[in-house]
Amino acid sequence: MLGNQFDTKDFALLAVVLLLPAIGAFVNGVFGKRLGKEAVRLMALTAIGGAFLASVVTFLSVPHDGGRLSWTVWRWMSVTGQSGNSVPIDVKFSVDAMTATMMLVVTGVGFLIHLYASEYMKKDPGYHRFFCYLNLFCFAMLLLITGDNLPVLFVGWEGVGMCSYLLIGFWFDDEKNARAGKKAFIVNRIGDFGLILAMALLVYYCGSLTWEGIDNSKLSLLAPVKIWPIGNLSKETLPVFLGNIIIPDKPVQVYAATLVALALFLGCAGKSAQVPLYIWLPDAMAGPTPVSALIHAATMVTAGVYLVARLHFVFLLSPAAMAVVAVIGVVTALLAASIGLFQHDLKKVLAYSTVSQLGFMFIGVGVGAFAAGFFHVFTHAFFKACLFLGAGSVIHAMHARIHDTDRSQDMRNMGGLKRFMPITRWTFFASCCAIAGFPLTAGFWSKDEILWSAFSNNVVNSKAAATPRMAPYEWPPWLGQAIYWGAILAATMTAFYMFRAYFMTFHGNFRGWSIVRGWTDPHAGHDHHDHHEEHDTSKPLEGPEPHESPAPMTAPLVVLAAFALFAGFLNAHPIHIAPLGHFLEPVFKGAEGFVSEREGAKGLMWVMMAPGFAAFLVGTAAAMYVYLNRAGQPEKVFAEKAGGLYRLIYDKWRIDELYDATVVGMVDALADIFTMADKWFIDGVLARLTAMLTALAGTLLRTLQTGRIQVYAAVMLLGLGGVGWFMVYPHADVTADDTSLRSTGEVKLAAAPGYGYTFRWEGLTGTDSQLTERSAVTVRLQPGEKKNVTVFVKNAFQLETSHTVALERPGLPPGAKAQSDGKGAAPPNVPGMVRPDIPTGEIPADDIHKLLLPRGADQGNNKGAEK
Amino acid sequence: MSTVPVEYFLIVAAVLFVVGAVGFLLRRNLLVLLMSIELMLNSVNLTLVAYNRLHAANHAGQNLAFFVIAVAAAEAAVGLAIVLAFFRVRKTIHSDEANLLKN
Amino acid sequence: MNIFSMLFRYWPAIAAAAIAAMVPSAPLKLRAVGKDEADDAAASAPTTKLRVGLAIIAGLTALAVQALVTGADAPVPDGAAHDEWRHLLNVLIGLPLVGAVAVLFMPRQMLSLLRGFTLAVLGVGFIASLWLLATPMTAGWHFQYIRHWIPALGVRYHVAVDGISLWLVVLTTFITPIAAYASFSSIKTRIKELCFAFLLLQGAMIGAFLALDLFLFYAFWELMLVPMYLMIGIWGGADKIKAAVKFFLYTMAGSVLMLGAMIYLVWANQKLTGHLSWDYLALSRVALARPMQMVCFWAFSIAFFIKVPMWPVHTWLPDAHVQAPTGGSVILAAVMLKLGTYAYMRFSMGLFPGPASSLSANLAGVAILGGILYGALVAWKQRDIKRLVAYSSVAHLGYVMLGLFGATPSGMQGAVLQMVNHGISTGALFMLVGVIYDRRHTREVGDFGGIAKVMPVYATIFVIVTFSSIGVPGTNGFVGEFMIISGTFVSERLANFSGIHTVGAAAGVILAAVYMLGVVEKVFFGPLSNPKNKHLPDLTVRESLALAPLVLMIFVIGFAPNLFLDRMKASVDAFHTQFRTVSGQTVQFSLENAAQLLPEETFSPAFLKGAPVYTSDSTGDDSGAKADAGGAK
Amino acid sequence: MSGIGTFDLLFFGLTTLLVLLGGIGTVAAKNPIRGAMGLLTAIVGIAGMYLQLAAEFLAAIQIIVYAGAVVVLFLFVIMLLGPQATTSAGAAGTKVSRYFGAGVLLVTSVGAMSLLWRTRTEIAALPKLPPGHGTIEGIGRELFTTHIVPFELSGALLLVAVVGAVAVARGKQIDPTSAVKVAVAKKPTKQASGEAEAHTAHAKEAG
Repeated sequence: MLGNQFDTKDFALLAVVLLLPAIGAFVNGVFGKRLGKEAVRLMALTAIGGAFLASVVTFLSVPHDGGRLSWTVWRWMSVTGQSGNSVPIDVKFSVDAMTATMMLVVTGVGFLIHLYASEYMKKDPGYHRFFCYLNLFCFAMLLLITGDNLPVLFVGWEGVGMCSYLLIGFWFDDEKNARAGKKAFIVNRIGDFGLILAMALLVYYCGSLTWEGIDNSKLSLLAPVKIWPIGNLSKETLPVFLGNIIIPDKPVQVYAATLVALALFLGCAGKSAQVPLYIWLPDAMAGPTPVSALIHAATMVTAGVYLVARLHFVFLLSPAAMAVVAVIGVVTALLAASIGLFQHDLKKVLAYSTVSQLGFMFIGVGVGAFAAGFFHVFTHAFFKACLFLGAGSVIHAMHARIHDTDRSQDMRNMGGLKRFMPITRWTFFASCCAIAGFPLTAGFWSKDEILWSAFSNNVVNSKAAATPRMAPYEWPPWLGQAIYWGAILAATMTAFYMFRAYFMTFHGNFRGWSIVRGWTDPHAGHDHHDHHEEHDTSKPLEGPEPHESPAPMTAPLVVLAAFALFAGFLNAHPIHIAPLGHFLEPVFKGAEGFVSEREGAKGLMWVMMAPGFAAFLVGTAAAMYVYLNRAGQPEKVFAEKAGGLYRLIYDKWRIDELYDATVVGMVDALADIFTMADKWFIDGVLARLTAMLTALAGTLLRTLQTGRIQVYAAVMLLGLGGVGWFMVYPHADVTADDTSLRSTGEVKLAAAPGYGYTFRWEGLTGTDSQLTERSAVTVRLQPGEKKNVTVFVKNAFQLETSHTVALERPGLPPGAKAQSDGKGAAPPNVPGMVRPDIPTGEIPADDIHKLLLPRGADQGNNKGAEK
Repeated sequence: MSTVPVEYFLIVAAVLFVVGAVGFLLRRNLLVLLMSIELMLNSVNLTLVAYNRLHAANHAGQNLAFFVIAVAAAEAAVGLAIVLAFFRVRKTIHSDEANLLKN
Repeated sequence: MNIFSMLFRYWPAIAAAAIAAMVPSAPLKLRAVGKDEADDAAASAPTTKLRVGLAIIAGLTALAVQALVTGADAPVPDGAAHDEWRHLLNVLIGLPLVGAVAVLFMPRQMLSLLRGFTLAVLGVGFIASLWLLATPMTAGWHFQYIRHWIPALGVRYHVAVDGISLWLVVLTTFITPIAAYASFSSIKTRIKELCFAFLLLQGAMIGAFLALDLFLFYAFWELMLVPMYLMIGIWGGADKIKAAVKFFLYTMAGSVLMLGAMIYLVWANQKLTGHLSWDYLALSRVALARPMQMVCFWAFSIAFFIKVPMWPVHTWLPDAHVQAPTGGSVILAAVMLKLGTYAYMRFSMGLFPGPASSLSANLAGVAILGGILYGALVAWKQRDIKRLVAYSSVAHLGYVMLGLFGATPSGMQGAVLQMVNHGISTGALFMLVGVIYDRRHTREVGDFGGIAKVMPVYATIFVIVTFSSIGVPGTNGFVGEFMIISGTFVSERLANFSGIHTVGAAAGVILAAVYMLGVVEKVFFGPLSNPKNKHLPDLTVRESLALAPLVLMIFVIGFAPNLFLDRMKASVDAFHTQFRTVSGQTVQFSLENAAQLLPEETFSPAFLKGAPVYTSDSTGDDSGAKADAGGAK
Repeated sequence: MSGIGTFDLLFFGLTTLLVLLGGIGTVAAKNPIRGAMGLLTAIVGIAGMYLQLAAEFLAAIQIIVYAGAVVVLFLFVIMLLGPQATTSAGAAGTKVSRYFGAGVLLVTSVGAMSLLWRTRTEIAALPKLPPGHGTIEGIGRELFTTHIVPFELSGALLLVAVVGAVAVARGKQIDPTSAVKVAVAKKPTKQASGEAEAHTAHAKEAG
C-alpha cells in the first residue's frame, strides 16, 4: 500500500526493526539490575513494540510484484568458489512478502508474550536477565527471517539456538533445567551441522549463497554426486570379500540438489523438532512458560519451515528430498500425537502437540504446497501461543499453593477451573477448537489446505529431463493419499488430546487443594520461588480459591484467541477469500513447473474436506465421553488392561533411552577408548617407552665401566683390532657417471682407490684387462643394451674382493622401429594433480556441455581427475 | 756400521712390544705395569731408529726417539710418584684395588 | 579541528568508551583478591579504576576498528612505497630482548619497577606493531631488513613481514602484555625471572614469525623454548619438572630433524648454485630429487606437527598446560602453537610444495580424525578443566591444519584467521581457568558447581568465550571454521576425499558444543553444593581489565572479519598461486636422483625481492649491500 | 742375506738375546727387583742395537737416561715400598681368565705376524750412510734448528713432571707452623666444637 515511499535497494528501516530488540537486550542485560524491574519492563516492551510498528510499516511497503526491499550493510567475508572465483558474503538483509508476514508474527506475538511475561515473571529475581535473553531472542529471530543469504540466516539460526539454551536453563540452580538447556543446544547443533554442510555444497555448486544467487544458478545443482564409494575405496583397494560386499559395481550417485535439500532438512529437523531430532522440545518445557510460548510454539520452531519455504526452488529440484520431508512430517505428526494422548503434564501435552503440528507444516511444504505450509505456521503461532499462555496462567494460579514445578503443571491436580478462571477458560477453549480443526476457525482452514494439497499434489522434477544421465526419482502415485490418511489419523488424535487437556483442566471438580474461603497464607513473606515444601503431604492441602490472572496476562490471551478464531479467513482457498494467499503468491511462483494437480483428484476438494471434519468430530466426542462424562475412568481402565502399551506410550515410546543406548552410548564409548588409548598407547609409546629404553641402554653400558685399568686397555686393544681388520681387507666400490648415458651411451666407471690396490676389470667390451693401476674405465653401450661390469681389487696383503655394476641403456634396441622418444617414463599420475585431458580434433556439438559442466558431470568418479 | 738388514730389528722391536703389551695386560702389579710401558716405548724407539737407518737423509727418526725418551722419563717419574701416593693410601699396589672409576 | 568535528569524527570511540565506563555496576562488592594491592581496600576505588580501564580499552578498540575500516577502503597509493621504516622489525624483535637483559640488572626487590618496566616494554611493542597495520599489505615482503650475519655459511639476518605473518605478530604483541598483566597478580615469587622470561619469549616469538632465513628461524625457534621451559619449570604445578622436560624434549626432537633437513637443503643448493645460502627465498627455488623431497618434507613437517600439536605427537600439550602457570599457558596456547601451523605453511608448504600437495589428502584425514574428532572426544572425558581446554586446542588446531592441507585461497585465509581466533578464545579460556584456580587452587570440574550464582560477571564472560570457542556465528570462531569447511569442500588437493573430509570437519562443530557446554553446565549451573564455593569473590579489577580486550576482539572479529582478511588476502593468494604452480612443476619434472634449480620465472618478482643475489666475483658479500638497497625500497 | 758380516750377525744375536730375555724377565718376574733388572738388560740390549743402526748419540742417551735414571728410579721406589711391592701372583683374578687373555693375545699377535709375512718382499739393500749420521753433531744441528720448539717444550715438560712428582709423592705433610694451634684446640670444650661445627658448616655451605 505505501508502495514507493522507501528506496527498495537501501531499506534502512530494517535497522530499526533489528536494532531495537538488540539495544533492549544490551540495556536490560548490562544495566538491568540497577534500573529496577519497572524500567526493565518498560525497556523490553518499548523495544518489541517499536519493532512491531516498524514491521507493520515494512509489511505495508513490500512491493507486490515479488520484489524485495534489501539493505546491504557491509562485506562480511568472501569464500573461494568452484573454479577459484571468490564468493562474496555480505551482511545483507532483504524483506519480501514471506519475510514481512513472519516479521509481523514474530514481533506481534512477541510483544504480546513480553506483556504477558512482564506479569508472569514479576516475582523472579532474575527479571532483568530474563528480558535481556527474550529481547536477544527476538533480535536473533528477526536476523534469521530478514537475512538475505544463508550465513546471515545461520547467525540468526544459532543465535536463537543460543537464546533458547539460555532461556531453557534460566532457572539454572536446578540441575534438570541446565541439562535440558544443554540438550536443546546440542540437538540444535546437530541440525546446524547439516546447515553448514548445505552451505559448503552451495558455495561449490551454485557459487553463491544469496537467495537470488542460488535461484539463478540452481540448474548446476542437477550435477550427479558420487556418494558411495567415498575417496579411493574401490574393489582393488579393498580385500576381495569386503570389496564385492560394500562396493557396488556402479557407484551410487545422487543429485547435488538432493544432497543439499537433505542437509538443509537435517538443519530444519534439528530446529523444528522433527522425528530424528525432536527429543529436545519436550525437555525444553523446563524453561518458564512464556519462553515455551514464544520460542517453542510461535517463532523458533517454525524457522525450519521458513527455511524450506525460502529455498523451495532447491527442494523442488529433487522430488526424493520432497518425499523425505513429507514422510518425516507425517511420521512426526503421528508419533508426537500418540505420545500426547496420555501425558499428565499440561505443558508436555502442548509440547507434543507443537511437534505434531510442525509435522503437519512439513507435510504441507513436503508435498509442494509451500503457501499452505507457511499459512499453517502463521495460524499455529496464534493458537499455540494462546494455549501455552493459557497453560501459563493456570500454572500461575496453581503456584498459589503448590510451588513444586512438576506438581503445579500436573493436570491431575487441576480440574474445574472454569468456575475460577473464566477468561483463561474461554480463550483456552477457543484455541482448542482452532487446533482441533473446528470448521471456520484458523486451524481448520490451514490444516484443511495442507490435507487437500497432500491428497491432490503430484511433484515431478521437470528440469531433470534436461540431464539424461540420471533418471530423476518419481513420486509413487499412492504416496499422496497415504500421507493424507496418516494426517487425518493424526488430526483425530490432536482433537482427542487437546480436548482431553481442556476437560481435565477446566471441567470436573478441583483436585488441587481443598478450597477454604478466606484462607490466608500463614507465612506471608514467604519467597514465592521457594521449592522445598516443609509441611507434610499427609493432611490434605488447603488453600484459597484459584484466582484469575491479572489483566496483563489475560489481555494477550484474548487477542490471541481472537486471531486463532478469525485468522483463517486470510487464506481460505475453498471459499476464495485469500488476501494473504495472493500476497504470498509471487514468492512461491517458482513452484508452478514442478507441482501439478493429480488427475485422480480433480474436483474432489469439497469431498475430501469431509474426512477432516469427521476427524475433528470423532476426536472431540471421544475426549468428551472419556473425560467429561466419565471423568477419566476409561483411561484408568485402559491403563490396567493394556498396562504395557500404556506405560510405553506414557514413557514417550522410550525414544530417549533408545538414543542414550545407541548414539550417545556409542560416542561415549568411543571417547573412553580414545582417552584410554591417548593415555596408555600414544603417550605410553612415545613418551614412557622411549624414556624406559634410554634408561635400559644406560644400565647396559654402565657394566662396561669396571674401573680396572687393564680392562680398559683390553677394550682399547679390541678396538685397535677392529680398525686393523678394516685396514687390512680391501674394499671395492664403483661410482658410475651416467649423465651422458642417454645421449651417447657412454658411462665412466671409477673404482674407489686404496693403499696398495691393484684392479682387474671384467665384462668390458671384449678385452678383460689384467691387474693394473688403472682405476677408471669408460664403457660404451648401444641403446637398449644391458651389461654387467665387475672389478677385482687386490691389496698389499694379497687379499682380493670384487664388485659388479649393472648398466642398462633405455630405449628400443637399434633394430626396432626408431620411434623411441628418448624421454623418460610418462609423468606419474599423482592423485589430486589437475591435468585437463583436452580431447584433440573437433568436439561433436552435443559433447560440449560435458566439458563445461562442473566436476563429476560424466559417468566417472565425482570429483576425480575430470575437473 | 752393521750390515744386518733393518727388517731384523723391526721384528725384534715387534716381539718386544708384544711382550710389553702382555705384561701390561696380565700382571696385577702396578710397578710391573709401568715397566712394561717402558718396554713398549723402547720397542717404538727401536723401530724409529731402524727406519731412520733406512731413510738416512736426516735424523728425524732419532730426534723423535730422543724426545720419546725425554717424555718417557718424565712419565716414569710421575707414574712412580702416583704409585707411591696410591700405596700410602691403599697400603698395596695391587692394580685391582685402583677401581674407584667403577660406576 | 574544533571540538565538534573531532566529536563527529571520533564519535564511535567516545560512545564506546562512555558505554564501557558505565558497564561495571557500582554496588558490586569488588573485594580485591590479591592481598598486596592494599591501596584497593576501599570498595569504591577499584570500580573507578575498572571504569577508567574499560573505557580506555573500549575506546582504543573502537578507534582501531575505525582506522582499519577507513584504511581498508582508502585508495591504496599504487606503487608508491609507504614509508616503511627499515628498522621497525628490528625494534619489534630487539626491544623485548634488550628489555630482558635490562631486567636482569634491576634490583630484585623493587617489584613494581620490574612489573612496570616489563609492561611498558610490551606496551611499546604493541604500539609499534600497530604501524604494521598502517601499511597496505600488497603481495611480497614488507619492512624487509637484510644484514650479513655469518657470510662464511651464507647465513643472513633476513627479516620481513607479509600478510600471513602480519596478524600473528600483532597477536603476539597483543596477547603477551595481557598474559603478563594477568599473571602478575597470581605469581608472587621470583618476579625478576618472570619478567625476564616474558620479555625473552616475546622477542623470540616475534623473531620466529619474521625470520626468512632458515638459520635465523631455527635460532629463534629454539630460543623460544628456553623461557617457556623456565616458566613451566619454576612456577608450575605439582610435577612441573617432568612436564617441562617433556615439553622441551618433544619440541627439541622435532627441531633436530628439521635442522638435518635444512643442512641437506643448503648443501643441495650449494651443489646447484655454487653458493652457500640459508635464505628461504633462495632455497625455495631448489627442487630436490623426488625421494629426498619426501624425506625433507617429513623432517620439516614432523617438527611442525609436534609444535601444532597434531595427533600422534600431541601428548606433551596437556601435561605442559596442566603444570604451566596461567600466564605461561596463555602464551603457550595463544601464540606458541601458532608457530607450528605458521611454519608448516611458510616452510613445509613453501619449500616442498610437491610432497605437501600429494600428501594433503592423507594429512587432512589425520587432522580431522586425529585432531578435530579425537581431540573433542578426549576433551569431553577430562576431569581437569585445563587438560580439557588443552585438548580443545588440539581440536581447534586440527581445523587450522585442515585449512592448510586443503590449500584453497579462502581455506588458507580461514586457517590464518582461525590461528588468531584460537589465540584469543583459548587465551581467554586459560585466563578464566586461572581465575578460579587462584581462588580455589583446584582445577577439578567436580569441585565446582553452581558458581554462576556467586560469580555472575565471571559466568557471563565464561559463557561468551565458550560460545566463541564453540564457533557460534557472530563470534570469531565461526568465521574461521566456516571458511575452512567451505574451503575443504572446494579444494582440488583433497580430490575425491573432500566430501567425507567436509562431513568430518562439520561434525567437529557438534562435539565442540558437547564438551564445552558439558563443562559449563558442571561448573556454573546446578545447585551450589560445595560450601567452599559459597563466597567466592567475583572478578577483580586486574582480571576484568585483562579479559576485556579479548572479549571485545571476539566480537570485532566475529562481525567484521574482513578488516583482518583484506590485509592477508594479497599475500595468501600469492602464496596459493605459487604453491599451485611450483607443486605442479615439482611433481611432474623432479628427477629421481638429482636436484634441480627451478627457473626464476616460476616465482613472482615480489616474492624474490630480497633473495641473495650472487655476482660472479665475490660470494655474495656485496649482495648483502644490494639486497639492503632492495630492502630499503 | 749375502753381504752380512758374521761379526755383525753375532753382535745382533747377542743384543736380541739381551733384549728379549730382559723383556720377558721384566714381565714374568715375581719379585719387582728382578723385573727391574730385566728392564735394565733390555735397555742395554736396545742401546746395543742403536749402535748397530748408526745412532751412537741415542745409544749414549739410552744408557744415561734410561738405564741410569729410570731404572734406578724404579729401584728406589721398589725399595721404598718394601715387601708389599711383591703382590701375591695368584691372588687376584681367576687363573682361567688371565691365561685366556694371554692366549687371545698370542693368537692375535701370531695372526698379525702371519699377515705381515704375506706382504714380505726382498729385503731392501741397506743404503749408504751419509757421513756423521747419528753422531752428536748431526742430531745436535737438527735438534737446535728444525726441532727447537719441541726441545724447549720438552724442557718445560720435564720441569712440570718433576714438580708434579714431588707434589704427588710428598702427600699431605702437617704444616709445621700450625702445630701450635692444633694443640690448643685439643680440649673438647662446647665452644670449640661449636666453632668447629660452624667452620665445617661454613665449608659445606661454601662448597
